[in-house]
Formats: sequence, C-alpha cells, structure tokens
Amino acid sequence: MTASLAAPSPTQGAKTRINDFSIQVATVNGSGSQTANTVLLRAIFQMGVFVSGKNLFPSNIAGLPTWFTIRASAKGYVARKASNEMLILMNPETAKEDIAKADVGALVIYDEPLQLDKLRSDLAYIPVPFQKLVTASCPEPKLHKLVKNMIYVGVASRLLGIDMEEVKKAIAKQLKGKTKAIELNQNACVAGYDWAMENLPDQDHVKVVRDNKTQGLIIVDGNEACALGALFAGVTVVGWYPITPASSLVETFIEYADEYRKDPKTGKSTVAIVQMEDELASAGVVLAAGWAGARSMTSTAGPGVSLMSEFIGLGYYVEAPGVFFNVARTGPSTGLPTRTQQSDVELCAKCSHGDTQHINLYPGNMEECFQFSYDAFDLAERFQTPIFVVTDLDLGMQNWSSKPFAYPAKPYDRGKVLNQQQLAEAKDWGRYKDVDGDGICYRSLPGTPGGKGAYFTRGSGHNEYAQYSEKPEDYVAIVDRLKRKYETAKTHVPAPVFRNLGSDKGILAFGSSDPAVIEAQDVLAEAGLKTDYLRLRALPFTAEVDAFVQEKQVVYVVEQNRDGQMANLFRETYPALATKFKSVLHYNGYAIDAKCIVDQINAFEQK
Amino acid sequence: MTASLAAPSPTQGAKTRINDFSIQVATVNGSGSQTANTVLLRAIFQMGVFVSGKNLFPSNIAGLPTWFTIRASAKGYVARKASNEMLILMNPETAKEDIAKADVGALVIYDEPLQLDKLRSDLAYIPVPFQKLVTASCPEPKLHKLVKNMIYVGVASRLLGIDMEEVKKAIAKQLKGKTKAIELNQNACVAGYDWAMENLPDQDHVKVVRDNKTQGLIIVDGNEACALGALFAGVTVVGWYPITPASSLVETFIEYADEYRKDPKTGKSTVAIVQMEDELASAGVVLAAGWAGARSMTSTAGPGVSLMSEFIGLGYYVEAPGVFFNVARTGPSTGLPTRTQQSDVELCAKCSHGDTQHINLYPGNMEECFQFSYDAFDLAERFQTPIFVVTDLDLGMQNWSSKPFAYPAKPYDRGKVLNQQQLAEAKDWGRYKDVDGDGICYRSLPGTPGGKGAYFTRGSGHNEYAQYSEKPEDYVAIVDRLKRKYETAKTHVPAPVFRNLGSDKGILAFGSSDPAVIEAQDVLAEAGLKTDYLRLRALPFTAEVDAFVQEKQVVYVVEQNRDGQMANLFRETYPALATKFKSVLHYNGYAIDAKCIVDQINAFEQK
Amino acid sequence: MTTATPSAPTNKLGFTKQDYVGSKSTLCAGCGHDSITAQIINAAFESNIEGHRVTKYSGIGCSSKTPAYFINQGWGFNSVHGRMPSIATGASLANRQLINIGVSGDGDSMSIGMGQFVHAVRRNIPMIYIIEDNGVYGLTKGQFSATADKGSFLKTGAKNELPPIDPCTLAIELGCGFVARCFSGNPKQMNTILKAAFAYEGTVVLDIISPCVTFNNHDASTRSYKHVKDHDFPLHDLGFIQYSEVEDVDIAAGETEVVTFPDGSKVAIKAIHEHYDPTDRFGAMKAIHESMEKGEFLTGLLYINPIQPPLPQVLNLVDEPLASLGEDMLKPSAAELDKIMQSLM
Amino acid sequence: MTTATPSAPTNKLGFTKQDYVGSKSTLCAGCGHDSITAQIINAAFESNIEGHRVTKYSGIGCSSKTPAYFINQGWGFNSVHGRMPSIATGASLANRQLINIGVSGDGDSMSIGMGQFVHAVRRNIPMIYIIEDNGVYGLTKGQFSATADKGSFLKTGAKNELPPIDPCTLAIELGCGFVARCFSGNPKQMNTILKAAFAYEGTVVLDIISPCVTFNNHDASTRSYKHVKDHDFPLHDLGFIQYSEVEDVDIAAGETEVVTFPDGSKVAIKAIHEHYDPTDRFGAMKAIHESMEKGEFLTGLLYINPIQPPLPQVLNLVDEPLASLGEDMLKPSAAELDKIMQSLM
Ligand SMILES: Cc1ncc(C[n+]2csc(CCOP(=O)(O)OP(=O)(O)O)c2C)c(N)n1
Ligand SMILES: Cc1ncc(C[n+]2csc(CCOP(=O)(O)OP(=O)(O)O)c2C)c(N)n1
Ligand code: SF4
Ligand code: SF4
Ligand SMILES: [Mg+2]
Ligand SMILES: [Mg+2]
Repeated sequence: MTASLAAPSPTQGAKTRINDFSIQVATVNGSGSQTANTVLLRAIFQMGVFVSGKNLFPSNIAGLPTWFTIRASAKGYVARKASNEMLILMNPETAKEDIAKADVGALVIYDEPLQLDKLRSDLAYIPVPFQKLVTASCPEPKLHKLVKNMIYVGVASRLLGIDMEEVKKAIAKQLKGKTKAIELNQNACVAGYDWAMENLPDQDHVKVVRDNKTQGLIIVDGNEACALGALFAGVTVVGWYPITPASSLVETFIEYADEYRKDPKTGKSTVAIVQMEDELASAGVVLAAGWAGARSMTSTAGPGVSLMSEFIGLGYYVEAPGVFFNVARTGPSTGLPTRTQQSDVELCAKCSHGDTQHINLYPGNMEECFQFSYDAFDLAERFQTPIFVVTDLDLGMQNWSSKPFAYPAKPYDRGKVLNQQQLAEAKDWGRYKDVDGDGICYRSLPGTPGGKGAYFTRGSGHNEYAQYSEKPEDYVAIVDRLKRKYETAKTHVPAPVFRNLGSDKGILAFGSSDPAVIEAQDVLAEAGLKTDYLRLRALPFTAEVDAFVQEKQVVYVVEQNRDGQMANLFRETYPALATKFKSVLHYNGYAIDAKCIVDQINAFEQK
Repeated sequence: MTASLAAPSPTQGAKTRINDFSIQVATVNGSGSQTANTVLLRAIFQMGVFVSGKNLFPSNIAGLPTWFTIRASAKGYVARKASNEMLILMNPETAKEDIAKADVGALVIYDEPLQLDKLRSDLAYIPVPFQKLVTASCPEPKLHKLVKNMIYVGVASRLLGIDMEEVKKAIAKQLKGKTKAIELNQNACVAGYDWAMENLPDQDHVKVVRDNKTQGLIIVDGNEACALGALFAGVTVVGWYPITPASSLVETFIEYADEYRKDPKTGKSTVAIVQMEDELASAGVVLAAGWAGARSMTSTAGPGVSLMSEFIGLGYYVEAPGVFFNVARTGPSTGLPTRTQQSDVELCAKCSHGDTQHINLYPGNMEECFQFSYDAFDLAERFQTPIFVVTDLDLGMQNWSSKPFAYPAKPYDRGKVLNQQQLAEAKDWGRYKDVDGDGICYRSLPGTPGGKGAYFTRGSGHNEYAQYSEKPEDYVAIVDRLKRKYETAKTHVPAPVFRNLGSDKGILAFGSSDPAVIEAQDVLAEAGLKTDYLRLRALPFTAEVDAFVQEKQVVYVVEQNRDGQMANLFRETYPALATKFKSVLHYNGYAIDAKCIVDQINAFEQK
Repeated sequence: MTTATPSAPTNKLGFTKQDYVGSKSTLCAGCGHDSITAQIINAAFESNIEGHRVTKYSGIGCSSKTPAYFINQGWGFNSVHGRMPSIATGASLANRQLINIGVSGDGDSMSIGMGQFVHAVRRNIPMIYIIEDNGVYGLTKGQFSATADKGSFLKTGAKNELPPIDPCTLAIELGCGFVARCFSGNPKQMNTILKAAFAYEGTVVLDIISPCVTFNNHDASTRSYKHVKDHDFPLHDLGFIQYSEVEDVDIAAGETEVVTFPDGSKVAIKAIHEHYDPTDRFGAMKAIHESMEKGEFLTGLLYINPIQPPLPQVLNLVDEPLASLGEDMLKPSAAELDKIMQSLM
Repeated sequence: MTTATPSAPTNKLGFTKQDYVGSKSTLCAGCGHDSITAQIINAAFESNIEGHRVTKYSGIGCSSKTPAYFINQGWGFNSVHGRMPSIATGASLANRQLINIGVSGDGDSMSIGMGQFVHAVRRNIPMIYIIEDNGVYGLTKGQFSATADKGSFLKTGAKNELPPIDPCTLAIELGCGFVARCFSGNPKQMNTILKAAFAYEGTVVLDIISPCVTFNNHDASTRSYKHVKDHDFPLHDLGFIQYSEVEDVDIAAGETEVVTFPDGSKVAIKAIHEHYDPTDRFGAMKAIHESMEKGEFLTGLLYINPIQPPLPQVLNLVDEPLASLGEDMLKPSAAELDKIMQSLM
C-alpha cells in the first residue's frame, strides 16, 4: 500500500499546495455521499480556509454517477477550477474515465478492489480497503453503504492534515441532533483516519494549514438565502410547483415559515403556501394575491417560466405585483435539469407576447440573494409589476461561504396604495392615471370599505379609469406610460458593482459568474492585462452601466449561455456602442471557471 | 335634403377625386353591415378599380361600434389611409365623435333622425330616411335591420357613379346561391339607389370611373390564402384552438378539406383536424404528428404562442417538424384582440427558455401567404424544427385583391427521412449525427419495419445516438450543431424583395407594412427623398439582407410594435452597423398608413 | 351610499338594488348570460352582501365579460383564458374576508381551464364558481365546447361527435360539497340557489345552462333543428336576428319543460324531484347521468355535503387578511436573523 | 431477428422476451416502476406485439423515464411534463397503425397534466394510458401529488390535508371504456390486464399503485408510520437504504392483502370480487369510492364498456397512415386550384 505513494510521481519535489487545491469525489447518487462531502468541506472551512463546493449530480434519484468538487483557496477564489489535485473514486462505473481525465500528479484515493493503479503511471495512488474498514467500524450492515463514505473523509483528512476534532464538529453540525447518526459517522471517520495514519506515509502535494479566513462566516446556498430574504420581506402568499433546481427555495422557506411565521397569540399562520397543480396556476396565484394586496412569490426554472409566459404578460399589462424566482438550469427544453446555465436572460427580460419589459434582479452572491429577494418585494409593490429574481443552479444549490446577512432594517415599501380615507379624499381617481409623472399609478385593494376605489382589472384594452377601451389613443397612452415606468425603474434597481484595476478594457458579467471573473481578472493582470469589471445586478440598465459602457474601449460580456443573450440586450440598448461588446461564453452545464474566461479574452486580445 | 349638398363646402371647386378616395362606414357589429360593406367594396372592384377594405371591429359579438374603411386607389395603394372623403354613419352611439373626427369637406351619409348636420358646417351632409326606405322595400319586419345596410350601398353607389348591375352581381357573389337573400338585398340596394337618384343632386367630390385594373384578380384574405397553402402542401394533421384573429385560418381550411381532402375511393379523410382543449395540447399534437411523419400545423395568436413556449423549445431541441401560424394581434396580454400589430417578432424568433432560434416566415401579401404556407411544410421537414409563419390580423382577416395563386408545382421536400431499406443499409446511423455537415441529421419514422431505426426522443440531454447524456461535450456538440443548422437555413428561406429607387437610404419592413411602405416611398420620392426598400421575408437573415444593410447609409426599420423588435434583432445580428437602424413605429392597433412612415422618416432626416 | 331614487326599496344594509348593478352589458340581446347577471344582482341585494367585499374573477369569453356587469362596488379581475380559478385562489388567500364570485364559460372551464377547475374544487377555494354553459365558444364565434351534446350541430352544419363533459357530475366526483345546475331562463330557481351559494363556505359549482342565441341552436331533437334550417331565412355572414329575451319559466319540482328559443331550438329542462336526495353522492351522479342520457338537464341543488373545510382554514391562516398584516407581524427581528445566521456558521 | 441465445423461447412472431426489453433502468433499486416495466415486457412478448409498431410516450418524472426501459424496437417520445396525452394524440393520428403506450406519473397526469388526461379520455385516443401511481413526485424528491391520501405524511413530516383524486373513478366519470387498477407488487394481475389492454381499441386507463421506496411511506395506518420513525435510524440528507424489491403477491378475487414495504409502510390491496360487475358504471364508481374510504385500493378490471369509437375512427380517417400518404393523395390538381381561384374572382 505504501508502495503506491512511493511510486514515481511527476509532482515529487514540486511545491506543496497549501490551502490551494481542488478535490473531486466521484460517487453514486443516493448513497449519502452528499453528507460526507459536506462534512469534508465544512471541516476545511472550520480550519479557517476559504472553501467552496460544487455538486455535479445527475437528474435521477439514486444509482447514477455524481461528482463533488471541493476547492480550497487561500486567496478566496471560489469558482470551479477545471483541474483537481486530489481524486476520491468510489464509483466503479466511472473510475476508469475519471482516471483518464485526471490531472498529472493527482493523488487518487480509491476503493482497493477497483485496482486502478495500473491505468496510468503519472498519478499517486492510494487504495483503501473500504469494505474491511466499514465492517470493522459499523455494527449495522444495512448502514454500511452510507457509512462507507465517511471513511474517505477520515482518510482524506489525515492526508490533508485536517484536525480530526474539526471533522467531528462538522459531522455534529451536519446531522444536527441525531445522536446515533453522529456517533456512527464519527466512528467511521475516525476508522479511516486511523487506518491512514497507520498505513500511509505522509504526502506533501496538497495540505490544509489552519488559517483565520472564515471566522464568523456562514455556509449557505442561494436558495436558502433567497428564502430568508423572502421571509424577512414578509411574503404572505406563495404559490409554487416543484422543479429542479428551484424546489428547495420554497421548501427551505416552508421550514423557516414553520418557525417564524406563526402568530404567537393564536399559532395560526401568517403566510399561505400552496403547492399548485402547475406553473400556470402558480403564476395566477402570485399575481392575484399581489393584486389583492399580499406580498406574493413563486419559484421556478426555465420550463416554468415558459409556461408562465402568458400570465407574466397579464401581470405586466394589468400592473399586478409579484416576485418570480427563476433558478436557472441548462436549457433548452428539459435540457440538463441538474446543470447550471444563464440562458433565460432574454426570456426573463421580455417574457410574453406583445411589447413587454420586465425588471430583473441578478444577485451575484449569498448576501445579494438575501438582500435582492428582500428588495424584490418592495420593487414589485412600488412598480406594480412582476419582478424576476434570476439566479441559477450554481448559486441556488451549491454551498457558498458568506458574511452573515445584515438585518434589512429598511421598512417595507408597500408602494402607491390608497386606503379608505385617501380614496374618499381623492379627486377623480383613476387606476391607471399617471399622477406623479413617473409612470406609476395609484391602486386600491379589494375589500377596502367606503364604497370608493373599486375598479375592474382586465388584460384587454383599458383607459386610465380602467374602463374597457379599444381606442387607439387610450391604448397608446397606457403602453407608452408602461415604458415610462420602466424608465423610472432605472433609478430604483440595484446599481452595478465594480472591481476596477484601472483599464479601458471592461469585463461585464452577472450572477454566478462573479468568482470566476474575479479570478480571471487577477490571472490576466498578472500576465499584464488589466481590466475593469462591472457586475451587472439588474435590468433595466442604470446610469452607472451607461457610463461604464460609454467609457470603455471594449466590453467583454461574460455569460453562461450559447447565444450571448445579455450581450444582445446591450447591443440593442446601446446601438452606438454595439461593436464594443464581445461575448465570452461558457455553456456546457458546468459552473464557469476562470480559465475559460482568460482564454477567450486572450484570444480576442490577440486578434 | 338637397339643401345639405348645396351647403357651403370647402371642397367645392376642388378637383374631383376619381378612383382615389376612402369611405368609412360606421355601424354596429352583428348588424350584417359586414356583408353590405363587402358588396360595396366588391362593386368598386368589379368596376376595375383597385380597392382595399379594412374592418375595424370590436372584441365582442354584437351591438358595439364597428368601422369599415374602403379605399379606392387608381395607383394601387392599398394601405389604410388616415383621411376619408366619404362617411356613412349608421351608428347613433358614435355619430357625434365620427363627425368630430371627419376630414374637412367629407360627404356624410347618415340616418336622417340623427340630425348630424348641425354639428359642423364644413362637411357636406346627406341625410337618408332609412326607416322609410326599408319599410317600403322589405316585407319581413324581422329582416329590416339587416336590409337597412344594403340601402346605404345603393345610395353610395349612386353618388359614386357605380353601375347598379355590378352591385347586383356583387350581392349574388357574396350570398352565393341563397336566392331569397339575394333578391331581398338587391331590392333594398335598388331602393337606396333610386331614392338617391330622385332626391339627391349629383356631386363631384369623389367618383368611381370604370377602369381595367382588377381584371383577373381575386379577392381573398390572408387566412384563406394560408389555408390554401396548407391544403396544397398536403397537411395531414391539424391540432388547433380557436382564437381571434387566427380561427378562420383553420376554419377555412376545414371547408376546403371537406371538398379536396377526401379519398375519392372511400370517401375517407386524408387529414385529421382536431380542435384541442388548448394551445399547449395543439402544440403537442403538431410536434408529435410531425415526429411521426405527418405534415402538421396549428394556427394561433400571441397568447397561444406564449402558452406553446415550452413545447416550442422541445420541438427545437428534439428536432420535430411542425408549422405554427401566428396571426398576430395587439398585445400585450389579451390586449386588443381584434386589432393588428407586429409585436411577437422577438417571441417567435427565440420562443422558449434556454438558447433557441427559430425559422420565421413573414409573408407580405396574399400570394406569399399562399406560397410561404406551402413552403413552410417543406422547411419544417427539411430542418426538422418548428417553423413560424407570422402574419397578422391585417393580412389575415382583411380583404385583399391579388393575382390568382400560381400552382405550386415543386414537389414536396420531405427532408432527410430514412426508409426501411436505407436504415438496413445505413452504417452506424445516429439520429443526431451531422453526416452532411449542414447541421441536419437523418431521422426515421415510428412504425418503420425491419427492426432498425427505432430511437428514443427526449427533451433532456442526449448524444448523437439519441441516448441519454449529461456529458458536457455531448451537450455542447448538439447545441452547436443546432446553431449550424440555423446557419444552413439562411440559404433555404425566402430571400427579401426589393423596391429600389436608387438611394443609399434604406427602408426595411416586413409583412403587412408593405403597401404603406410602397406608398410612403412614392410620397417621399415626390418630395425629393429617394429610398431603397427591402422587404424582409424570413428569419434568419439571408445574404441579400446582409448586403443591403452593409451598403446603406441608414436603414429605417418600419414595424408595427412599440419596442422596435425587429430593429433589435438587426442590432444584435449586425453590431458593427447597429447605429444605422432607425425605428419607424406604428402600434395603435390600426393598420399602418403611409403618412406615419413619411412623417417619421422626415423627422429623422431633418435631424 | 345609494345613488338611486330615495324611494327605491333597500336591503338590511341600506342598499338599493341599483347599488348592485354594474356597467352596461355588451352581450348580444337575448344572451342567457345577461339573465344570470340579473339574478346575481338580485341575489346579492337580497342576501345583503357588502359590495366592497365582493371580488369577481373571470377568464376569457362572453361569459367572462359579465363580472363587469354586476356589483360595481366590488373589485373585478378579468384574467386570461381558463385561469380564473388560480386568480380566485390567490386573491382569496390574500384576503380571506373577500366574497369570491368566479364566472367562467364552458369553454373557459371545461377545455383550457380543466386543470384549474379540478384543482380549485379539490382545494375547496371559498368561491361561487359559475359556469355559464352554452355548449359553444361564443366569443370566438361558435365552435363546439367540451359540454356540447354529442350529435349536436353548429350553424355551419358541423356535427359534434364527442361525448360532453358534465361539470356537475365531475364536481361531485371530485368531492365538491355544493353542486347545482340552473337554467338561465328559470330566474326563480337561480335566485334561490344563488342565495344558498352566498351562504356556503367552500367551493360552490354552479352550472347554468345559458343559451347562446347567436351561435348555438343546441337542439335536443334533430327534427327541430332541421325545422329551423329548412324554414328560416339564411342569414348574412355574421348577421343574426336580435332575439328578444327568452321568456322566463318556473318549473315545478319533478317536472320537465321543453323550452323553445326564438330560433326554434329546444332544450329540455327538468327540475329535480322533491324526493331527490341531494346528500346521496352516487345516487345523484346516477340520476344526473341518466337524465342527461334522456336529453334532459336536471336542474336544482344536485348535491350538498360540506365535509371539507375551505382552503384558508386548511392552511390555518390568521383571521385578518394576509394583505393587511403589518411589518411587525411579518418581519422577524434582528435577533432572530442572528439566530439563523449562527445556525449556518 | 433475435439477439438472445437460440434456445430462448420465442413467441408467435419468433421474438424472444429479450427482444422486448429496453435500456438499463436508472431508477432506485426496488422502485415499483421497474416491476411495471417488467410486466409490460412480458405482456408484449406474450401478446405477440410487433415491436416496430410500438410507440411509447411519456411526460416527465421517474415513471416517465421508464419507456426507455422496455421495447427498444419501438420509438419513444419522452416529452414535457404533463403533456404526454397530446403527444400520443398527434402521433396516433399521424399513423393509425401504431400501438400506443403512454406512461405517466400521478404528478404528471393528475396535477399539471389533468387537462390533457381528461381530454384524451374524452377523445378516446387509441392508447394504453398507464399511470405509475406512487402518491408523490419522485423525481423532484418527494412532494405530495394529487393522488396522495388525505392524512398521509411526507418524510419531512408534512401532512397532506387535501383529498386525493382517483384516476379510475375520474376516468369512469369521463366515459372511459376500459378502466383498471393494478398493484406493481401483483405481477400476475398486471400481466392479465396488460394483455387485455393490448387487445382493446380505445383509451385504456390503467392506474398502477407503484410505491416509491425512496420518498413515500404511504401509510394506511399512522401507527405503522410512527413505528418506522421511532425505530429507524435517521437517514442522511439524501441518503436512503436500498430496498430489495417488494415481494410479489397474488391476491385472490375478493380478498384484501396488506402489503408491507421494507420501510415499514403498508398498503391495503383488494382484488375485485368475482361477482363484481365491471359493466355497471355507477356500481363501479360506488364500490371504488367506498373501498377507498376504507383505505383500500380495489384492483382489477374496474370498468369496461367500449361504446365510443377511438378518435381516428371518429374522424373517419383513411386506413393508411396519414404519414405515408404521397403527394398524389395530398396535393389537389392545378385545375382544382384554378377552380378555387375562379370562385374568388
Ligand atoms: C389563450 C387563449 N386562447 C384562446 C383564446 C380565444 N378565446 C376567447 S374566448 C374563447 C372561448 C370562450 O368560450 P366560453 O368560455 O364557453 O365562453 P362564451 O363566450 O361561450 O360565454 C376563446 C377560445 C384566448 N382568449 N386566449
Ligand atoms: C414544467 C415542469 N415543471 C416541473 C418540472 C419538475 N418535475 C419533474 S418530474 C415532476 C413530478 C413527477 O411526479 P410523477 O409524475 O408522479 O412521477 P414520479 O417521479 O413520481 O414517478 C416534476 C414536478 C418539470 N420537469 N417541468
Ligand atoms: S355570442 Fe352567444 S354567448 Fe356571446 S354574447 Fe352573443 S349570445 Fe351571448
Ligand atoms: S425516487 Fe421513488 S419513484 Fe423515483 S425511482 Fe426512486 S423509488 Fe422510484
Ligand atoms: Mg360557452
Ligand atoms: Mg409519482
């Protein structure tokens, strides 16, 4: 066994990568490996090291190959990294292919009977007798399969130099309160650790060394962050339909609502959550609840947005508020439902037939997932329109470390709603009258007593008084005002953020591409190419975006789709600058990595 | 009575408008006025004069105001004209407003008791005692309401100088074979004519003079033309759902199919037409039938396209053929269902979530409605993808004169389908293998015997052999090929047509804008501004389009929507030329007229 | 409060009937839907309904336009085709104090809207769900709907070869606790049932046979259809004769009346017998189906059994409308956020 | 023709059972859906089905994946969620010689797909419509579906408060001519019914209770659920125990068997009595509903009455597949176009 580590390895003598490496774990889904991987990730995190995890899981429930990548980075790079320094191969079905794709010099931990060490000579092999170890450490045979994964956590921890106490704490954290499970898993982990201690020599390829980078940080996924944003935003009606990768947003919300949204006096619920029969019905619930004065939301993915298209147009035209989360996945059609992409950009920008324009929010990290979800409800009520909060599988379902979320102290903006008294005092009120010149009108809520304010909402032509009209001038007045309203939104949506290294070359990206862009910026700068980076956070484009694209000589638009959809929006919004926008694309379903950005920008620069 | 015509009219002495005027008839819908108006239009047509009609009808069944405009034009201009030389006011509800909007000097025929002649002094009034005339001419009181309208046809014919024999022929044509109805209507018409003869002086404001421009032409609407195209294209499965203005496309098809699509031997039907429960189901039927080898289609409007979005993406990704007619109307949402617009441009170009691109055909006249509908089935099978044929209410439901349709002699192109023998001989066939390098693969049809060629179609990730795959390289290979396929389409879709007056200023338009653009071109040229006009007929843009936009200094993109949707597609396709595209827009629900184009282009030119 | 003449009779709330009307109808003269509108107005007036608490939902169709024609004091939401139930669901959850009236057509509910109909019934949304049932798509000019009788004809001569879906037996099958059928030409029965409906807590499914005078001849007997066809003057393309309203009927329990429309079409309406047991689920289904096979429409309160609580109760919502809850009730405290953040560390 | 060993038994067409299999299943070990797949293979083999004529349609879900696992010689179309019926409609019209098998889930058919289910039944599309019914959304990790029993629990502890929709009584209400229920653990009964289904001309609605071993405990008795919860090892986040297949049962007519799954959940399966009359529509509905109220699933051929012809017949289509008609049959002549043009002049 020791033999394998002693085998000639091209990395021997190379510098040890301290707190700067990736581990890829290949397992079968449904085997509980997600827990083991999260424990390993969490243990590194507890060692004070920046760490991120990407779960590459199949679109089925159990029995298919799954890969989990853990990246530790002293510099805080949390994007996917294409190369891995350590592999843990538990899945016989993919082991050969995994070996074939391995980076030269990688440490390969694998299940001994797989006999992988003959396949390539430029890897460092570590066969582990999992079956033997599992039998010894766990009394209940039916649990062997689950516990087996904990053993590799022990082995890896020993090799990486992770403190066993941190691993044990991570297990306890992960399995909150389930005493028996905690004990069993900790035992398995220790068994792996001890076995490695006794049987494996030390290695100096990759190491974890205690640091203090993660003090006070949380680990969370974007769906949970969004759910929390909605919780604090006081959402009161949720109509939803399950779909990967959006389901856990509402499911997490349900858990929090159970605790935080019960009237303490009566124990009754202050939020209605209904799993609808489909996305069309969910959209109807959201818009009608918003119309009736509730803060309402749903959560879906591409196919759901397509199905909601007709309703979204209704919401736009009748001006009903509602928050629509789109946790995007790889399209078109069913596509790759468990893979990530940013390919609903144009759809969400202009969803529905006819002339329509929607406010879109693009959070780029966990704090923004929380804050923008909170803000979305304000925007929905202020602008009386459907708001899309667009994230993706990478943000939504992967583990991210983050600063704890700041308390959203800003009081709710419930928008222009007239109450009974205001209605009584209002002179010649019209539901669709632009009194303030900002394109936003005053509405009334169903049920308001006093005999004033009732109006008739319709998706067909109407005038300022919400009366039926087919008159061309009435029609034009309404749709022109809607356009004005969209203009007004420019000063209300989140402005972009910048990471400027001082350059006239711009990079423009949004959402989950952020970490890869930051890393790419550094790589490019090291090689002598400085860039300024604007991270777009919303549609419509704000004045800051205008200024950036005006002043840059070139703008590399980084996005995760095939057709350069965001670049399209830029080209049509800024025709005079259209040639500036160069598309940097990544769309194979994996999270974007820095290398692909660097390579494409270099290629453009060399032209 | 003679008094009114003798009243001071500012047009007195002005040149008589011979075969060059518009008549607007204001009635109530459901009163049979559509028949009367069509008879008047047809009579002018039979006088050999170019004529077009626009029915401005409400979105209800009976009892609301309707306007019908008839334009006669010696020059052959058939676009809507904003000004009218003659008004026929039958609707008490709108009469005052109609008078207020009337153009100075207009002849106003109206129902005597309305007493409109006090309202303005700059119009020439012709009060008609309709009730008296109707009672005298029609024995059945319950038919008076219908017959009343025929009386104004008689009065107008006399004033315009239309031959009564032509009117009688037109009535017979319109009411084919219904002897009693023909007789009653002809009587009423004659009663009006005779009364006018006896009681009204002649007028020299507007006149119809016999000409020979319409010899051999037909009168047809676009929905009928499309239905005929589909009939000759051999459509075999139709799944549809009624929606204005698309219903009559399939309904007309049903009538023709009754006659022309029965197996002469058995009397059985060679086409399956099913009114489905909604548009989603219609789309499913179309795609599945196309997949199984039928030529399939549906017909819908904006709300239907929105609802079909998910399915359209499936069709794109699994590569199933099908023809989708979108007879567009005024959006967003229900909008103005009986008004026209071109506001589904971007929707049809990129319908569905994820990266999707669709072939769109934009017929611009009746012959093209016929021919492109025919071609669409070839394109669908050749490219194995959903094809949108996009018309609008103006093309689809209004009366247009046209040359008779040329017989589509070109044999059907059934595309790359392997039969039993070809499958037996094929080596290593894969459903999604790009054998020819054009992005189009070979397919097999369900039911093909021989034990070869069966494959599994799925909207989820697949490889060249149609096997399930989540591999990034498989995914990218497929979607990149789809993009290649779309490139191939550039050489297969209809090229644009030109009307070049010799200029570096371009006008670009499509669909129903054609007549207004032609007229605008002439008006501009007369005023000294020559333009070259490209009429776009399809997406993707062909080489001819490339060349045009390259060579022009400015390109006025004329379209009937608020957001300049086609211009957006141009800006993103030709970023280097993006500033050239100037939007000329018309979107109030009425058909576009030349004046609005002229005015907007002049405004740009004066900048 | 009331804009009518001071002498007009008022209800317990002090409103006159005029306070329950809406805008002027734009439907065809004689359309059955207008008679339903009239009875909704009457029943709301007589039931002392607070107008401002009324919300009116609809999809798309001639029928779906009617919420604009009654109770102007209430809010209306004319949404998209077939999706009225989800609109009602959202609004009724946002504010459980609303009195929800949904109006739909047979096309709107039994074709494109079937899924939402079924699930609204299953969830027992607190609403009166009225289907103004004419067997055709009125607004798109007369295509068959899914409730068209097998063997019935369109004006164009097309024959319906598919069996009808019956909203009533379907609702009973789905566990609806209040199912009734009325006929727009029998205002007395409609009035009684509407008043009962206002008093009911969950979903009321109310299928109202409402002839489309313009597009549906809706004949029970082919003979009578032929009669019309042979003897009538062929109409213009879109023209039709403005029928006067169908004469009102009052059908005694257990009796069948064949009602003739001005265009000659006939519908057999049968009022349920006094001994009919509207709490016997399978008995009701059987009786309705058998009646339908005889070409009759059984009318009256067909089934009642309020076992299932309405959705807001199932969800155990607070009594106040969710829409009016303040930030104090909705936003957890800073300490609570802190606690959550701790748990994620 | 056959790729299996020459000694394997063949059917009348000369195919071995191996010729009816598909790709390897990717479902959880022990999933009820795999047992259904096995019986489809058996029944197709035994019914001498020509593989190349088989088309397999599905929506989205674990169940909807299964058409990839049987009859590789046939074409498959795994479409979008809830829309399988329209896919089956389109393809079966394009080629009336196809043998159409639709596989769907309870989520796919009774939630998002309800409208299409109802209308496919109404139109009597020639197909075997199989609902692999587990009361949950398997593929999206175990949310309740519309067939979940009222009062049943999710793994997370959530309770279903809504009444279930029964695909069988619903299909009978809609006039379906062949309605059956099976249990994935009773292969013998399933086999018999599938063979009958292959011989039937119109829509066969086949609701097959098919436990989701991963997400649905589906308890008839709360006690047993509690038992599991209290005594079982709490599982990891996504982890679960690979159950071996449920042991097959063979339930005699009229008998009830309580089947226990490895996770301790129990389902009562009752085979219909020999004296049960499957041609009595309302009797059937009553018996099924009553049985369900007792917490039992009545299985067997529940209703048969093939009155309505299947859609291609209703549409009076030519006998040849529409898909293979040539241009000569489809394109009218130049003279005919001329005639049409004349009529428009
Ligand atoms: C998505 C969509 N599809 C189609 C239509 C066209 N449409 C308008 S009303 C209607 C049918 C209405 O029939 P029904 O509900 O029976 O109402 P009725 O007019 O008979 O009262 C249809 C198909 C639409 N508005 N929206
Ligand atoms: C439009 C759309 N919405 C949601 C989903 C997500 N989704 C996939 S499968 C499924 C439910 C499947 O449940 P069921 O039909 O019962 O199948 P099972 O997995 O239980 O066999 C859902 C909601 C989807 N694929 N498409
Ligand atoms: S078309 Fe029929 S349903 Fe519509 S308003 Fe007229 S009579 Fe009523
Ligand atoms: S999750 Fe349930 S339904 Fe899906 S494969 Fe596993 S056991 Fe079967
Ligand atoms: Mg109707
Ligand atoms: Mg299921």
